[in-house]
Amino acid sequence: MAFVEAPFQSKTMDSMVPDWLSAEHSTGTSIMACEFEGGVVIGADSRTTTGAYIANRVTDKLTKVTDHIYCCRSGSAADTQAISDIVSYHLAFHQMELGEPPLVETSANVFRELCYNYRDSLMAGILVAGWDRRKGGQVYSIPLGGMCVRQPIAIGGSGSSYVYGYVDAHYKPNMTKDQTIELVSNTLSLAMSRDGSSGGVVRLGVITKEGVERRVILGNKLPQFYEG
Amino acid sequence: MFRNQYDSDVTVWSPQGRLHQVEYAMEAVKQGSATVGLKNRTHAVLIALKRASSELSAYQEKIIPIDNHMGITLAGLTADARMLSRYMRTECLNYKYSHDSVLPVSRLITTLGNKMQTCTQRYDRRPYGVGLLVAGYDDQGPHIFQTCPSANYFNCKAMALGSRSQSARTYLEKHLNEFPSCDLDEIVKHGLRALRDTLPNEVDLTVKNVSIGIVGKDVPFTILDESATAIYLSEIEGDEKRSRGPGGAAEQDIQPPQPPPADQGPQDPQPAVAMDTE
Amino acid sequence: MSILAYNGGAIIAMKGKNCVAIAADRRFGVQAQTISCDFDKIFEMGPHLYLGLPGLATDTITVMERLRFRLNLYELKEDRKIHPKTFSSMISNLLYEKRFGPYFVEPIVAGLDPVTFEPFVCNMDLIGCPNEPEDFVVGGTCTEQLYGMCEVLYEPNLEPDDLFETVSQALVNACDRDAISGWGAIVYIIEKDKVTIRHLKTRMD
Amino acid sequence: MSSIGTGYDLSASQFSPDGRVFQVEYAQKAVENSGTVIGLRGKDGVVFAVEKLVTSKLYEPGANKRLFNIDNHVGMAVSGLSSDARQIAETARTEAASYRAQYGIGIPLKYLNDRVSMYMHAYTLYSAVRPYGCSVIIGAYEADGPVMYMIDPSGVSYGYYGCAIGKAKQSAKTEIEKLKLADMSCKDLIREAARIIYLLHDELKDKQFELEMSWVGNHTNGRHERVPFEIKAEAETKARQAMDEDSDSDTEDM
Amino acid sequence: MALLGGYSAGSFPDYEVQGAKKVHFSPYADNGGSVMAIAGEDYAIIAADSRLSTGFSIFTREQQKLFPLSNTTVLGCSGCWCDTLTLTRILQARMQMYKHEHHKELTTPATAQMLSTMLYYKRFFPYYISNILAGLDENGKGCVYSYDPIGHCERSNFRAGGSAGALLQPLLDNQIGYQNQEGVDKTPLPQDRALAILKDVFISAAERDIYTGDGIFINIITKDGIKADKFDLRKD
Amino acid sequence: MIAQNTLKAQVSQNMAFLGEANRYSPFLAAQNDSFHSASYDLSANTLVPDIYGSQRSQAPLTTATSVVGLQFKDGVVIAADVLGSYGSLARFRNCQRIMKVNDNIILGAGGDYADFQYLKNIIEQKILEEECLDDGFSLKPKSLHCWLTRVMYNRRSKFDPFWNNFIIAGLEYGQPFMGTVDKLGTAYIDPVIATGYGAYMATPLLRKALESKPDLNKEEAIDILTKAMQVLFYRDARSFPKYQIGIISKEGIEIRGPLTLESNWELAHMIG
Repeated sequence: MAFVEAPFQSKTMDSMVPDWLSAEHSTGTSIMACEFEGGVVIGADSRTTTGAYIANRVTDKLTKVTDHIYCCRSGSAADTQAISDIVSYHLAFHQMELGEPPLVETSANVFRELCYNYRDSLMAGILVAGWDRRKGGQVYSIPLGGMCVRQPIAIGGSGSSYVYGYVDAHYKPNMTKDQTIELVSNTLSLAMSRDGSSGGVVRLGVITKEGVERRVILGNKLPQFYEG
Repeated sequence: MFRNQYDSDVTVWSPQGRLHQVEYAMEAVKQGSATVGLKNRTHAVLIALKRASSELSAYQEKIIPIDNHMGITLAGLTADARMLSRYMRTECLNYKYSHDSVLPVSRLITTLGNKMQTCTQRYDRRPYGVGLLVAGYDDQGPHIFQTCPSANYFNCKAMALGSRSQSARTYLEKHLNEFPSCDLDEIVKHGLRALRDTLPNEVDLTVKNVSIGIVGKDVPFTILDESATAIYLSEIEGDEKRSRGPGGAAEQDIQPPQPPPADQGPQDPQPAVAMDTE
Repeated sequence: MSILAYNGGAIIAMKGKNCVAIAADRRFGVQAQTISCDFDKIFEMGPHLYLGLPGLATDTITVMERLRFRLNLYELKEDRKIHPKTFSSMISNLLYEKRFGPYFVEPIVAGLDPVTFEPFVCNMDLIGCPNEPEDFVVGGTCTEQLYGMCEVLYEPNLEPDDLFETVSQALVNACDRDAISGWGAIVYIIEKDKVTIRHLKTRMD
Repeated sequence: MSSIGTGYDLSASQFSPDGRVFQVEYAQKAVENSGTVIGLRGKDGVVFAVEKLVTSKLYEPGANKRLFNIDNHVGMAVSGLSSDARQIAETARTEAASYRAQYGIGIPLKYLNDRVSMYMHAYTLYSAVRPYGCSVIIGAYEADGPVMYMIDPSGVSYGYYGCAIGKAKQSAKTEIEKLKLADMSCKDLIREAARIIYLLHDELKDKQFELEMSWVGNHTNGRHERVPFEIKAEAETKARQAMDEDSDSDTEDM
Repeated sequence: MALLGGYSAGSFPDYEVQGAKKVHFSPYADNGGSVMAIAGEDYAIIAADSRLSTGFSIFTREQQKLFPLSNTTVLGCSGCWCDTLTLTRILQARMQMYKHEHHKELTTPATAQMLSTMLYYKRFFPYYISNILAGLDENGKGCVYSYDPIGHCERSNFRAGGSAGALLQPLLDNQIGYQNQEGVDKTPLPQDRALAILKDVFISAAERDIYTGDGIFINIITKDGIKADKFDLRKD
Repeated sequence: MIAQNTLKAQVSQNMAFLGEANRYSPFLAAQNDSFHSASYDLSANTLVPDIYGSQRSQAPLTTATSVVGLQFKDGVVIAADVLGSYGSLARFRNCQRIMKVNDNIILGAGGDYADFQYLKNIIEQKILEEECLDDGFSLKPKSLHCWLTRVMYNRRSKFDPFWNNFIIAGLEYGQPFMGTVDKLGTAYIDPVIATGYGAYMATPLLRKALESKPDLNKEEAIDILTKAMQVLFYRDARSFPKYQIGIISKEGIEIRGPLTLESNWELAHMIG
């Protein structure tokens, strides 16, 4: 394919061309979703990079799929955007046919279907999270290859590899909503401080029976940890 | 020309909820030479009466092997039966290719039924004008299935099709309870006697006009050769032929279907279910 | 294609009762093209010591010359005949010196001990890993065929005549299933008091 | 049916002057010639019962079922031409399978009903095909409780608490209307269903019949299953007893 | 496929497995095995070893590699096992189709020709199999057909193929074809001698070829049908 | 032609041979003569040119490691851990990959987990269809083994393999059955099977156990298999101490787990 090489490589090959002209917009990312009693909390950083250039520092990577289902996107910005557009169209239509909101499980399956069938051409790691009246808050992780598993807590994106240990250490079953929000914002802050391609603000979403409640923790208001 | 105005196409319902074209196709089965199928606990047997269309022609092939575990006989349009047999063979091969085991008889019959059904619902098709008796053996033991042009099929203990087959059915019904415990030879002889009952007085069974197909446990479907057939024929030779009354049952089903009453106003529903066989 | 199979050729050596045989085909070719039918691949290195060098023809000659040089030095220095086993070590050393730019030959040594007249056969790979089995060794472009033949035909303690027959059959039939070996064969039967050299006619296609 | 025979009743794609599509009505007639089928929806499940007429002694018992599994959780009972009905069942299965493949969960009955109705309806639109000669009842036990729909050869469908198709549908309906379906459990429904089928069976016209029964409900974990032999046998015995007790009271006819 | 950002690929899970990275995929595997067949005046013998392996691991020691196609025809296969499985399934189906269409069994020479066609049909994505077909011809004489993977077919009286083919073939030339032997009486090979040679050479092959071993399955085809036999080889 | 209408999506190549018989290729006739030489270098991949379109053999992504299986006297037991590795990251730690297919088959899978999920859905649908038919027949392990082999082979023939190894275990007419298929469609049956790393480390162990006692009972088989899992945990860097065991015998199917492996590290004191 046309632009296979990583920007660093392209720089060495043709240093005259800045990488943001040749590289694809992508959400080098930290994303996260966590179930709690009665709903889910989702979160993401806000950085979009083109090569090493920050194309957007306040991106919203939490994308609405239906009223009660959101997805957190990582991977190619174009691919994930296209996928979530297709899925939300599909589910909106399905909602009309069905006469009731689609289940989170259903929507995760539609995502999975797309990601799996086009796994060779897509670059998308997606967390699908939401609430439905059958199973309450749910999180489904659909990583690169197009598999799909439900997890009580899931992280994704390039920043996630720095915080697996943190999540393992701090996740407890049956957390309250506030505890969950705190865990998500801490985890994301840690990921953002270690991962160069994640950063900016932490965007959060709390999805419950009532719908979604969005929050933003600004870049200068993030929880602070050891930075030596 | 037409018996009534509702029998021109397979897509036309009569006011009584009948499909005359399908019923006419059922008649084609009754024109074919008779054939009998029956089974005991371990084997299923097909016995067919072959016709020669003229003095100079060979006897028609009445029994068609489908796979090692299955064979069919037909009554009605032979060419239609060939198409169906080809389909059945392909299905069996397909299944064997992808599953390394024999296609259960009932499954094949189900898919065959669905295939035949499409021909009873479309303007550009006609129903298959053939009735089949399918003998097969699978994990559930021996089976005899009957299929009809109406795309209906029946899992039978024993069955006879074709011209004057009513007498054979009468015979079969009479001896129905003996069949399961018969041995293979007995069951073949029962079949031959049943088939013989369909014959007019002046004709008798010979090695030329009878063909016998057997399938069973550890017995792949085989059509007996003339010498084996001859042995069976000689064994039933002494048996008494059924008495054939003048207005015998055999004549009954040769009659064409009841002409539907001319279309004058509403009719009471007919008692019989339109497309289920006689 | 391996450079070892550039010129083609097959060699076999086999132990018998108080005797040892070594045999080779006669072909010299360049890939599929045959150039001559009188190419020597077996060289006399002493009264009871023979060396077969299957592989790249130019290296066959070079290695043979260099070995002869070293052998002569050895015998001058020691003033005695070399033991076949010692000779094998010498070859092994020579080859390993070129570990990273090897000669493309896989030598075969056959001979009798100058003192005890024990039969000895040995072969090695192109960088000099020696192998001294109790029965036979093979080399060249049709080793598989030769192994197949030898495994079946070999018997221990064959008399010289029987050894000749066995070795010839093994070599010739193996060469018949190899496109770049054959075109005549030569068999050496080495005994205590004589060495018999026989030329075999084989099919020439 | 005064327009019968006027030539406006030969094609499904033709209206009669008084605005009817006779071919569809005739197809419905075919259903009325077939054995009675009833579906009952209680508080904790759906029960199907079928009067399957047996036309020959030579047939194996239990063959030619009129109750189908469509998916794990969906059952279908049919009346009318069984070959047509099998095609409908096949279509419904395909729909259910494709829904499952796409959405990863079992098909909601409402959705299945829409799809199958649309399919059957499509066969009432063209002269090149004929309407299906069968009616089907589909039922399932879903998260919100039991659901049941009946689809007619015209492609029209409604949800029901209790419905009947086939020969004796009128009298079956009368019987069903006597029941308080919404309060009844599957165990009770089985008995009632068996009783109704036995009651309506016309021994004079159709000699032999087999009773087929299946259910889907809470007790089957939402799976559509045939009613276990013992339970069915018990229901049948009860039904026969009821018949005997009732023998002098005349069962009403159509 | 586009990469995400300027990150030294490899250390982060989301990036180390990125898009364009291709893993080498070969549709073929070499599963070893040897087959040998000998034709006599009124019989044919075919044998194959029973080891199924890849590289240094042995899948199973009891793999039947002989496929009876009719009462007079047996096919032996070695090479890529997945191709073998497919080819033989198709062949068996084709045999049955022929039987149904022509009301008789396909003869061995006709089967041989059909196999050749089927192999050549896949000329540009071949079945990577060394096939040897043994049976009786129309006159009841034994026959052996050998193939290359893309359908070249040759009739002979004896043939060895597979991983130890090169080891075995010159031996057969010599022992059965009497090649390079003078003054021998070229009488037809009796069946017991053929069987003895066959066992001998397989034992030898197992000595030198790691892909051949564990045991051999033998089919002896005569006008009375196919007789199956088994014989142990070394199991290391 | 009737045959053409009967193609089933998954095994769609299966009737290719029907077409083959009739297919006449002019190219074939023209070129035939030049192919008489019997030597071809078939090992080169160049033989398979671009006619198959783009080569799509993607790499496996989330992967699961070995599956091991052992037959015993009247059943089969198979085991696999529950880890989905993402490269070297132990990312998904509850990826169960031993599934009950129907009342007489269990299946264990290794390799790409997304491919497994996809095939699992197809197999489940296949079983569901069969249950719908309600005709008293249920798929037998040999049939599933064969079918999976066809599916895997067809995909490898499209250069788009399912990146999996499967073990199919069950009862075939009451007898234990165990077979395996890999991504090429290489399939065989054996009383001892281990895929992936297990082929090197578990097979010798299992074979030895079976040779020394050919008629193992269920408990013995489970013990041996647990030992094998332990060895794999010690020596396979992509393994995980939580695992499942699937047992099929006349008593039915039991899938245990996720269980936790015990491990012994006392050895460490002896070093240094």
